[in-house]
Amino acid sequence: MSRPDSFAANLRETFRRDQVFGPLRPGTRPVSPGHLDTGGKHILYMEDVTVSFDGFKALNDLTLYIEPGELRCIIGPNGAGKSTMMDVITGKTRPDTGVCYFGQTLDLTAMSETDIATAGIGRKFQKPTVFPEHTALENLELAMAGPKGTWHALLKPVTGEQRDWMASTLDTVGLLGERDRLAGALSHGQKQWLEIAMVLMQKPELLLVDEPIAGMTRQEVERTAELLQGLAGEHSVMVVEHDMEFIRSIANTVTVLHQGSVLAEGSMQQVQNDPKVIEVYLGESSS
Amino acid sequence: MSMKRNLKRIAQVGIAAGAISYSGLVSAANTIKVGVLHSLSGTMAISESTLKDTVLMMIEQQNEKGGVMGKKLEPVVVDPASDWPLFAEKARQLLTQDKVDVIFGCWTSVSRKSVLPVVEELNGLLFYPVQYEGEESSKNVFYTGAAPNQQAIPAVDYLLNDLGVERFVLAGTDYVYPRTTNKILEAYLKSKGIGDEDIMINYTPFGHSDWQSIVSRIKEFGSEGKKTAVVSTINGDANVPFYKELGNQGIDAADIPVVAFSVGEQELSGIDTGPLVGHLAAWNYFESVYTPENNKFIDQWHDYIGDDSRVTNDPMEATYIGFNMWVKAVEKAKSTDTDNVAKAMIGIETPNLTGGTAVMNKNHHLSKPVLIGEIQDNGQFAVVWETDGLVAGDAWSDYLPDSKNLIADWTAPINCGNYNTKTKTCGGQTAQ
Amino acid sequence: MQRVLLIVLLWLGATGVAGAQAPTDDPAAADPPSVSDALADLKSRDFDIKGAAIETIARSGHERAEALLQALLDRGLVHDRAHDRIALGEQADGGWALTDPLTGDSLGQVDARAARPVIINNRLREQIRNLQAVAALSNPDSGRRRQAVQRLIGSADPTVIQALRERQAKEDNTAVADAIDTALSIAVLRDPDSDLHARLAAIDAVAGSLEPAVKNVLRDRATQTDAAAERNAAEKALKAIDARTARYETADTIFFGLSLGSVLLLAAIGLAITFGVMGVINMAHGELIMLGAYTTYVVQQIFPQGHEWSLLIAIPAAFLVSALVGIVIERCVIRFLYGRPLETLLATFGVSLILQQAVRLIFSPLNRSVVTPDWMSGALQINPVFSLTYNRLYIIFFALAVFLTLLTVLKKTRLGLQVRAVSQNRITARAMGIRSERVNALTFGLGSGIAGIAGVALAQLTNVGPNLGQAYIIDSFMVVVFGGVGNLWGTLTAAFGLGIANKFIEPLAGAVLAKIMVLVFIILFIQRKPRGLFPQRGRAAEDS
Amino acid sequence: MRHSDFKTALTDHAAKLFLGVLFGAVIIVALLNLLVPADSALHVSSYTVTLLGKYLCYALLALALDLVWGYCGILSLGHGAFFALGGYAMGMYLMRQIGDRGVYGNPELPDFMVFLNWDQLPWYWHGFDHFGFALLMVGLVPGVLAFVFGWLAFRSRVTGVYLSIITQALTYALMLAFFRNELGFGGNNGLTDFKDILGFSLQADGTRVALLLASALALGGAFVLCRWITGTRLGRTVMAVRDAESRARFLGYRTEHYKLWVFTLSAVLAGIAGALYVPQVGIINPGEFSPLNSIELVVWVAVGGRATLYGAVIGAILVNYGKTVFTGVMPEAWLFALGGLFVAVTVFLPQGLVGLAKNLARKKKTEKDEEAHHEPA
Repeated sequence: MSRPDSFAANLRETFRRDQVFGPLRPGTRPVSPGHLDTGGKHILYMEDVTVSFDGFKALNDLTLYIEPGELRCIIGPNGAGKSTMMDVITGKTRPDTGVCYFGQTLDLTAMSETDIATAGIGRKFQKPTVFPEHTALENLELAMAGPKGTWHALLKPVTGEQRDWMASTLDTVGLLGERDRLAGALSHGQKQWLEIAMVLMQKPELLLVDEPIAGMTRQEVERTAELLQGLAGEHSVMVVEHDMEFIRSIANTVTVLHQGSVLAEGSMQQVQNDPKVIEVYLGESSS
Repeated sequence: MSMKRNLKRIAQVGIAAGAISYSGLVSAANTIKVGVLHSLSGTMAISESTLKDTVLMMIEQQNEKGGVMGKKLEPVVVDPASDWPLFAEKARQLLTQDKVDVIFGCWTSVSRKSVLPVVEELNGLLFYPVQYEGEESSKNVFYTGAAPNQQAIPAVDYLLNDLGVERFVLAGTDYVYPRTTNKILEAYLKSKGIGDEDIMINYTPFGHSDWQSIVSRIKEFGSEGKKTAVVSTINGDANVPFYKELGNQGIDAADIPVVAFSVGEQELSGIDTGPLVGHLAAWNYFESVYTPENNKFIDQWHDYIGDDSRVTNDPMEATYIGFNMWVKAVEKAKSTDTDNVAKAMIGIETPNLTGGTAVMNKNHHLSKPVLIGEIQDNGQFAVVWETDGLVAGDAWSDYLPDSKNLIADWTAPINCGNYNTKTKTCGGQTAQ
Repeated sequence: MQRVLLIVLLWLGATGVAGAQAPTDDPAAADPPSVSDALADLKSRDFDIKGAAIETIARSGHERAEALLQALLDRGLVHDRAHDRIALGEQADGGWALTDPLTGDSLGQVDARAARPVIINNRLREQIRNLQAVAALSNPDSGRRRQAVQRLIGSADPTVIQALRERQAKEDNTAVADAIDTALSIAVLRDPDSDLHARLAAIDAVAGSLEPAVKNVLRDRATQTDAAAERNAAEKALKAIDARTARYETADTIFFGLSLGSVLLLAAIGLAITFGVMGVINMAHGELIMLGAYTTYVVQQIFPQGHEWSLLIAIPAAFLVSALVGIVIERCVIRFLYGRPLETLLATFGVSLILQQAVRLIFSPLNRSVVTPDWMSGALQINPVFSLTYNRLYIIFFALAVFLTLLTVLKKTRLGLQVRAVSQNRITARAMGIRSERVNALTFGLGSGIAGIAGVALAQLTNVGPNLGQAYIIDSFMVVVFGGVGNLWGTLTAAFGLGIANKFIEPLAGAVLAKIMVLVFIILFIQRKPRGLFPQRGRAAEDS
Repeated sequence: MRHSDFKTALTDHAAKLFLGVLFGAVIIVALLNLLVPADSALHVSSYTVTLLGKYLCYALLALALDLVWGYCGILSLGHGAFFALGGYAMGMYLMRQIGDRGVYGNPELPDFMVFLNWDQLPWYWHGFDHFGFALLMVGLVPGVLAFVFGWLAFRSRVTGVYLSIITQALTYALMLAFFRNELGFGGNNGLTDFKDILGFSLQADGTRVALLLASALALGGAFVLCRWITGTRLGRTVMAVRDAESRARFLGYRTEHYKLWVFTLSAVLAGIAGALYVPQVGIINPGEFSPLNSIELVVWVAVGGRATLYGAVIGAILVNYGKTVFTGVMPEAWLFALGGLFVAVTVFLPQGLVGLAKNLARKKKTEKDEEAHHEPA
């Protein structure tokens, strides 16, 4: 139920919208990964990005750069803006102000989720989202990089090497045995793996991994760590995680977010000794 | 219907739809089957279910009198559910599965139009008991309701001559009956020297419920000095809100009378008529008409339906006349065969309920008296005017350019539903 | 009107002939016919003879004359067939209790069909009313006098004009006096051989009036007169009148829009609760409205004499009935379907079919007549061209009242708090010990009950029949979706917005096109803002 | 994972069974109607033939809805509109075939135009005297409408209930529009009194049977087509969109294109169903646009079972057969039965009859297995 005062706000918001019948305007053209220009020092540029929901600032002048091939860990208490940041990068949320570039050329704030995904950014959600009514293998098939048009999907069967590729990917995440089980029937941990595998199938330049080890056993955690480190180098990887142990085991650079902006950045050592961080994290670190 | 009958019919229809004919079984039964094709559900149930009861009542009485030609009448009731394609389907079922000898049914024009090809193809017999737009005459259909010249024209004459009306609002629901009627009236009014600026035509959708703007426009139209009347062909459900709005905006019958062709006792039974006293309707029958036949009919109806508050109306009389004529015709033809009965029908006379006799003409339309009644505060009409003699139903209007040369005559030598008196040819339908 | 008086005058001129015409031909034909003869004439089928008879009764000065005319209007004057006489008839236990029209002593009881009311038609009705109006000119009550004059304005009948003149002389009430002036000025303008000065004065006198009669006579003068001065005066006056009329017409349209909007609001607001707050697509909403309407009817049947106040009982009754049915629906069907809005749509549609058919079986498919109480019928006459119909007026206020009540319920009461909590987040709410089961049932009951109340209002405007609900369900959904699901203010804005828009388009495009245009507009609008005018963030929105 | 092509879609077990039953039944009926003399107990009346034809058209319509609802999760409450548009396109052709055999004998104009004083054929009626053109329109008109509507809706991510409600508004608006006589489609009476199609009289048994066969072919063809599509990656993607749309987007799918593709195809199928329906029932009028029809259609699919294709067909035929029987036997009870069906199916049989059957079968199987286990012991 809305309050009378928000009524006025609503009214303003209604008429502020500039684009009448937005759908009628041509959207941004899809960009094939080839067009990604990683010539610069960084692959991802976020500068002075601000996002606010009804006054609350989820991101506050956030500035962050990711280098090609690096493995970056993002930590921060709940509500620090970690997920919102990923939403901005993947085009789910539009920033109020600030720029967000992928490579030198691609302005993410102007692209749709689809375009961003095609451009080479893969995302694994905090809550594992796979296609429950499809088998593990089919999930990978759907995720596989390549043309995503309707006619192509209708007329082009999967080729042999694509099959092998899927098989090997399933193998890397240890789900080869489950290839024909419905994804909905997999365990939580397995779903996490499956989703990572799907993201891999996208052949992304940049992986956003949101809390990958939630609900995983010790061994699984270790394998995840290996996997992520293995990925770094050819891909850039950005991992959001609570688990300090895990972070310590994989991280070389760590960024601490607090109240929507970068609190500290550096090696695990530096960060942990940073007084501001300690202050914020008092009691938090245990969790 | 008794459970036993239900089961029987389940079996029959089930088998029928299950695609195995059982024609042998049916024709064995030594009864005359009467099909009743009126909607018992859906929007038209309001009007049509009453006619179903009327037919059943007539059948019951006839059977008490010993049936027809010594055979009992057996009603076959189906529900086309106010769904027009379903009318055609059910008509086909009645004629091919149940092998009925005659069908009493339909209310709306579209339902009749939907059934028409079926009865013609299967050479059935349909009695259609509702006032309609004319422009039709089929070998297989008998129209016992009023044609436009038995309702609209006399009503307008009354407005012109007795009330001295000089301005007309033709308000109707947007479907074929009002369209045609209004076209006929427009032509007629022009022929009487009414100018374009004095005729306002307005159409509204079915079940229109918000009449504020239209009524206020009518009010304005009527306030410009000349005596004004509204000729309403507004259909069914839309009438209640229309009349309520009239009442509330204080349009008094004495200032702007409304004469309606689709509002009878039954429609009024759904309205608080206090504010409507003096508004008019034109029909061939009113419940308030004081004749022995009518009193008897009303009493029988109340007994049959077990509710003294149920009113009678014009389509019921039309059904009554049609049924009696069919009985007479069958006895005259000594057979229920469609062609013989149809032949016998022409010229048949039966008493109507308003004290005269109805005659079936060569064009399959009736000759009936035309009455104009004013709404009273008890939901009845008081007759304020009636034609001296009978008016013969006119299948093809003389006021429409395309049909003024057409006549219908189902006797030799013409034997045609739309015979062009100019070219001396029988057009359309029967040309195949 | 004119023709009536013509007849009357002719008849007065040749009483003898008329007497001879009269069915009872008595030797005393030469004298002016007595009231009893006139009464006898009423048996005739010929309305001219009846008209003459009425004139006679009115002029007879008989002490019961007024009463007789009134009885004639009220169908209280009957023709007793058995004794072939006219008598005063009271409908009493299935028959007529007759009394003598002149003496008033009882003539005993006859059965319903033995006596028929004397039939009069519009012409006679108008004639009687005018006669009564002339009589009422000397009524002590100034209000009655004014009505009488209003009625007589525009009449060209010399006797009437005469009566008005006489009255004008001794009239002390200014309002009445002004009305009489207008009437007489019109008479002057109508009178072919009145002189120019008198006419100019008359035009000057009526210039301010919005009476249609004034407008018409001015138009006639403007076209017919050959005196330039008069033409100009008339045209000037006409312009002024038209300008004012135009303004009032806009006001009219807005009122119509508000009234349509209030109906939409009433129909949609219950849905805004069940759909908006609970995310349940209740296709049976229309039938809950219908139940409310039928409750109104039943209540009126229970209190046959209480039309004036039975509505006040109907409102809570309708609320309870619909609310109970709503709760039953929630308990038996919907609670299995939470989080599956599309399934609730199908199931409740089934429920709506069942409810309709049930009503058909219980009340028959025929429409039921709901009597409008006097205080709700008629219109608030602000001036001759602008009036607000009472029923619409009350319904606008009623709708707003319901809206505000609901708002306070949701804001202030414990239930409201819980409802909002559940609507925000079911799980957390349950964790906080809110029994969401109970809250759901009550919320749904609340929404349904309001639908019932809407039914009470609609029963005053439209058919009370099995199809009542269907007519409103789609519009209701449009309003809720357009306004923004789960946002009562949105619903309010949407309802009145669409209502007024509709009423402004209607005169240009016609009723059907107007409706279509509004629908298409909504469809396009939803494309642009899928969450409606005032989007709501929260569970209801996420679910759908 | 199989990527089915037409061959597999035609030859796999379910398809064989379905097509076998369908054509078997239709051909038997056809023969019994044409060859067996009318007085024989085995004769099938033309009433039954048209009835069956009608059922098949409804089945095709249901199939079309199942494609969007069952596989793509779009609950369209406006599919009746596409059905009706296809019907009108065919109706217009049939009207043109009447020629000068109308009651007014006007060679140029249909009767309703004559008595509405139209002096010439409106432009959009031109071309409909050619069967080919009419057929083209049968697919094109619903297709284009669906495409435009879907493009707008899916681009701006109108989903779930909102989509259902505006599809309902769409068909409602169309109904009001077609009721208007000015529109030139015969207003409330619609188009009727058809004489013949391609020169064959619509009243001849032969024509009826031919139309029945045509309906069967259309249904069978559509069934195979849908099975093929749902078997391909397209089909899997569409289902993925149904289950987790945003996930699909983050994988780089333009989900709106997939929805639009399926929605349009479904609309075309609905149009074809309408086109076959009209010559068999002999009338098309705005009533077909009524939102109630569209909702009833949804229930056919729900009863049969979503996302199974043949479930939709079974549902459509069963419900309509029930309707025929009930409205003949105890009309008062029909709405109760239908309403009850709505509730019962949605609450107790979310998977529909097919789902029920599957569960029973599974139970049986498990029981068997257990027995099998016990025996050796």
